[in-house]
Amino acid sequence: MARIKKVLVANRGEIAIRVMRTCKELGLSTVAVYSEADRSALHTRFADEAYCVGPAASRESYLVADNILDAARKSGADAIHPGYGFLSENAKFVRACEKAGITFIGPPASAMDAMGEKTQARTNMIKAGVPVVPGNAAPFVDVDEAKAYAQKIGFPVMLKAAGGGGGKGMRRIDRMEDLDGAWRTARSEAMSAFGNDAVYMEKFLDQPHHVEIQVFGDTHGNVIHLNERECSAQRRNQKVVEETPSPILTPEMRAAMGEVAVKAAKAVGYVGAGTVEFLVDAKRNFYFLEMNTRLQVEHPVTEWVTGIDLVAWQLHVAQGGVLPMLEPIAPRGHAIEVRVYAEDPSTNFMPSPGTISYVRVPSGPGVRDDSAVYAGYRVPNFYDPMLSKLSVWAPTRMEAILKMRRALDEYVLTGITTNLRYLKQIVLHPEFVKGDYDTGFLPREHKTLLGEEDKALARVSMIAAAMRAHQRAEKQQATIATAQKPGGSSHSAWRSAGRRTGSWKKGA
Amino acid sequence: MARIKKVLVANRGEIAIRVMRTCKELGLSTVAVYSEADRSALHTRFADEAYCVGPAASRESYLVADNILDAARKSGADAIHPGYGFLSENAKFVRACEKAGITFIGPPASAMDAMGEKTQARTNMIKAGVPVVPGNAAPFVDVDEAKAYAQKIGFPVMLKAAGGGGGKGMRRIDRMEDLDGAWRTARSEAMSAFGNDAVYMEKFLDQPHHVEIQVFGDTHGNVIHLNERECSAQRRNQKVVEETPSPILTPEMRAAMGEVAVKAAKAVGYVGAGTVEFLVDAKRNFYFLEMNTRLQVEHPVTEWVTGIDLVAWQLHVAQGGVLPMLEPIAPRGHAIEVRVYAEDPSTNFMPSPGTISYVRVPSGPGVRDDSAVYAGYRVPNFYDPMLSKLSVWAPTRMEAILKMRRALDEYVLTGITTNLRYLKQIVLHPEFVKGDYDTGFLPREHKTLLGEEDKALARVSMIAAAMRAHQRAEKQQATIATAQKPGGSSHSAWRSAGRRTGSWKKGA
Amino acid sequence: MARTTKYFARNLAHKDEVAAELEVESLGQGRYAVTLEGHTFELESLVLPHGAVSMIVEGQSFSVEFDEKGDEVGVLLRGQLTRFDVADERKLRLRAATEGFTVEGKQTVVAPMPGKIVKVFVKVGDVVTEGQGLVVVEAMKMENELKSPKAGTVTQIVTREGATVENGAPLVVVE
Amino acid sequence: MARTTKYFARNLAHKDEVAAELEVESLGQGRYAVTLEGHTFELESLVLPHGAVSMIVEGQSFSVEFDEKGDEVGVLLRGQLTRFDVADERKLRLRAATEGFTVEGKQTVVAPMPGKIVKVFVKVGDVVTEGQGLVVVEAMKMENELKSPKAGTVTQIVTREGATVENGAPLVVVE
Repeated sequence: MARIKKVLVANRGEIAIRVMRTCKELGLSTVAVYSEADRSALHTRFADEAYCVGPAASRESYLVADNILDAARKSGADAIHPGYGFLSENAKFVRACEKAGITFIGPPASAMDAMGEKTQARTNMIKAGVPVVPGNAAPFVDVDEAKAYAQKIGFPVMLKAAGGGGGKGMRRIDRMEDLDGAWRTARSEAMSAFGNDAVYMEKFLDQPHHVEIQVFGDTHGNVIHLNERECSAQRRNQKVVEETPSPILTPEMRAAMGEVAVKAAKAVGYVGAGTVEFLVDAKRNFYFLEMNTRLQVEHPVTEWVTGIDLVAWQLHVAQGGVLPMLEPIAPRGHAIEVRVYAEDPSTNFMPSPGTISYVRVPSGPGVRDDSAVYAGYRVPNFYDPMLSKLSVWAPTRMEAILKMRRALDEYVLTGITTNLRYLKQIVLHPEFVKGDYDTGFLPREHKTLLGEEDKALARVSMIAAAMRAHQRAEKQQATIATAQKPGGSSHSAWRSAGRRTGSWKKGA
Repeated sequence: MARIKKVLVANRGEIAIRVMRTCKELGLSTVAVYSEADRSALHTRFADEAYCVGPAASRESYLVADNILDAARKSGADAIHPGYGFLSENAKFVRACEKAGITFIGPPASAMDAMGEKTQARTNMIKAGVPVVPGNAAPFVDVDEAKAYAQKIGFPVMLKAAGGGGGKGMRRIDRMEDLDGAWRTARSEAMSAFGNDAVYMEKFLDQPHHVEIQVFGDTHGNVIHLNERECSAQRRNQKVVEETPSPILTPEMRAAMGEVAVKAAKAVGYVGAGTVEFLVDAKRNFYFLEMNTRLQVEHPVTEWVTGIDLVAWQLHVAQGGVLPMLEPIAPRGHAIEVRVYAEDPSTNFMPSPGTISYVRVPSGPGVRDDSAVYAGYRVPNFYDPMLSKLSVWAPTRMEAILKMRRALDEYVLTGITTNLRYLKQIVLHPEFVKGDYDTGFLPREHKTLLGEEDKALARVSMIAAAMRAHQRAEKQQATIATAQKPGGSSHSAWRSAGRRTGSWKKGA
Repeated sequence: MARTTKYFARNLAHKDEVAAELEVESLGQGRYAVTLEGHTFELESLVLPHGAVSMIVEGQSFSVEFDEKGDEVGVLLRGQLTRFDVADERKLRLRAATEGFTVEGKQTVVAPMPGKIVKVFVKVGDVVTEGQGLVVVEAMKMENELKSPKAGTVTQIVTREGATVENGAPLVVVE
Repeated sequence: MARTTKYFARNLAHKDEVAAELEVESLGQGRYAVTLEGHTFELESLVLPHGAVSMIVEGQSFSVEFDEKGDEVGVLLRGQLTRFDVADERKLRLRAATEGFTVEGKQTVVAPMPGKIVKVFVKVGDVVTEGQGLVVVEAMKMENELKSPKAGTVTQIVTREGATVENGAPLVVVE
């Protein structure tokens, strides 16, 4: 395979930056694509080259394969890294890249086909002898079929997008009455996220653990696994905190799940970075959930404990290289990642786009920040509200938890509402600290996690608020004083200032 | 020993932040001290508590033991961490802490006495059977004695401060004519850095390597070494780039030097973190240079390859804990640190204090930034001009070099002159890449390291400069247009604007 | 203006609490004496370049970020955001005068964030129950169903499907 | 003001080079056409909140920081700082008019950074050689000896030991 020299990253925000960082280390030129809403985004400025691919809506820009390929041609890029989301699991796009003679950094289209459509993937896995969660074999034709199926397997059920994962187009349904609404929003969300509104249903396992295995394949038929990630801390069916090693896994379970994951990947001729997701029930049985045929958001924790740069491996494998190691690697120490979102946990995680007035990210020993924010950046309201992936490493899990607390305390990001405090509440919650938390953890403990007011801090805050009000008044006063001086300002300014002074005098 | 609950950090800037980070992880309260010039410094804001210890000059604030102890008493701190520099190697201060019933986080006063006065330390080491660099046995009484000694051992010689290390009060002298000037500036610098202007002389080894061994002792008589750091990249006798492992060390040499370092530390009853510095000549003979009885600036590279938090170990040992490991640990991968300074390499590294207008530090996989800067921060001109210690880790040395290049490219720090580009030139220089560079490297290659102008970038820069001039003119024009509108601004503003317009028209 | 001013501050998280009274005195050079419930705190403040304030209160060091909207001040301090309604006596009087304008019984559902209206489920005249879905706003790839805050009748719809709305824009009025 | 303006820019690192001529045309919405040596570059610029400019020139993306002092513009681009003297025709004419004021032969040694004068080695009337130490400035714990730029006589000393000086302050004049 030809040597890659210039990489177009068909994504935005922090993952685009993440991928470009490795490209730059390897001496590869980088090309960004950006929507009209992302002209000021950091990834647009971070790359060596940047091309606009359409209006703000992703369906008209980041999801338009032709526009991406146009930018690749214009820039002379010889490879495309899709990041995650957008076109990363779109087999048609992979074929279009092939046709255009551009290396797609990811699995072959055939592996995507086999895993991408979630109901088909389940069928393939059953064939390969991999245990799967009970559910239906093909997307529903209409809501009535979904209702009938739900009736059959019994509530609670999960309605899921057949076209892709990542929590998009996914709804838990507890009662028949809620099915209509969930059907509507899940399909519309699925369409906007994957360009495919097909949905299917799975039996909702009662508070399982979500544990996934990182796998890696090369074009020479080698597939290995790089241990697990525990991803059970989820809100709105989306991961918020991930860690490795999983506190519930024994070495035997790790070996068994790793073996199954490798089997699954091999069954579809997998090449590159992929993740096999499992649900683990209370009895520690594990079931195949889906395979994400791309780099995962939470890949940094795996990088921390293995010392591997997964993006560098992706590039290596995409150029026909043999995997740098062929045996499983024992994890070293412990890593935790949290996803910092522009959202308000107290209003059901409502997104909170807006302008960041100030940011200072934590650093120092064992802290990594993958973000694409800067002071003055306006977080657009068209895309995923993730601001940063903050990850830490320490020799032991408890030390990693304490380091994460420190890092979260240190994170200053103002101007918009974030979930920083909520994240801190999660990692310090006794259930998390104990290490045995399932996917029901965050919803169940929601109220506790919002956190009680620290009375002492609230008291100091009130003093600060009064001081601030006073400072403002002083400043106003100073302006007035200047205005009243001869030569200070114009007559009309003086007049309005005079009015204000009068009132203040009365108030004082 | 009593459990430490509150730590006063008797230092400023990035090292104060570094120490506080670990304290926060361990759940210890932190107390900052600050001079009047450091009210807005990050460490003052980072700590839980902050006390002013005097005016800007360190001799009147950070070096005044009584003021530091007063702050400790006021805050109820039960321990003091000195960082490096300032009072960190001051045995009197250690005794004063003892007397005040406050734990000093560092070696006992006796070990400091034995190593702190550099000529005494040399005598002690000779006694312990450690090889030392040829030099005199006691500080000079006057410049004539120095001249006579230089005559005896022959030029080049090094004039060095007896009171402390770190490149302060140190001058290389090649000719007798230069001795007077060097005597003057070295002593005055030594006085301001250590409160002690005694100097002594050593034979200047011809372009040796500077390799140091990190040692650690506990109160139970255990001393281990944590491998070496290669610190030969020096400008003005001060380290600029450090790495571990040293590219010139064989496992045998590492073991031999480690053994000597442990012997040296044991000879003086060492407790806590310390560094034994060696000069290594072209034949790979090594000589004891000095022992730094404190945490070293370049400690992060050791932390990267060992996974140890050295500050956490310092706190552990200070509370009577046994060293967590008693055997040497094999380094994992490779780490490099560069020191980002507010200085201009092209004018002999002239310091460049001033106000930082914008900063964005690099992050992502394998990058650590220890700094205390922020946008809007005014770097005061009273202290060391170091802005940040940037360190990286990668599995191999070459990958670490490429990662450092990426990180330096990513570092945005504007408003003041920095050595960022110079640092990049260093790590990409063939001699550095090859790995066999000695202390003569930076002075010898100075011109090359300043870097040639990239013509293509200069061309784009010129275009940018013209665009900027035009934008300014446009803005001015817009202001004028507003002023000319009815109700825009006052009459006099309009008049001066009119004048300007006239000129512009002529010019256009 | 007198150097000492009285302020009334109410923690907006405590709905039923009365406002606390604080007296602020300027001591010059960023120093203030603030009296709350009989205790006077001496504090020293430094306004940082980006608008935040470094505050040292009796040795304690705080970095404070403010989020101000009129008299509402959000104070972010060591990760905790507390919102206050702060007013001096003059402003309190002004408010008393305009209080009559607030309308009871009528509830306006507003956009909780900037976004796009992808669905409007109701029309004027519809009778709705509390919690019934009214509209769906899409922002940042998440769809959010806005529910009726009370049982009542839809009296006004001030948006339409496909519309782009700003934060706080009124969407549906239920009476 | 015409939409197209002519500028003259000189790279200050190249002492003997003549100024290049650039033509800048505003195309609106942050877009410009800049002509240099017969080639016209289309560029699109966006001023960022902290004053830097993101510039896309024929697909190439640059983050540019400017350091402006009068007509001198420092351009920091991908780690390289290049300083230019930029002027339009009007300014060039103005400069021609004031050029007579620059004095030849006289050299003023100025403080290269803010700091404290710890030593003055010379006095008025002293004859000095090129490279001879004149004063020592202490800044950031480093002492820096300032040397005479030429052989000559000290005609003026405008500082004293112990003085605190700002960046660029004149210290000693050698003629």
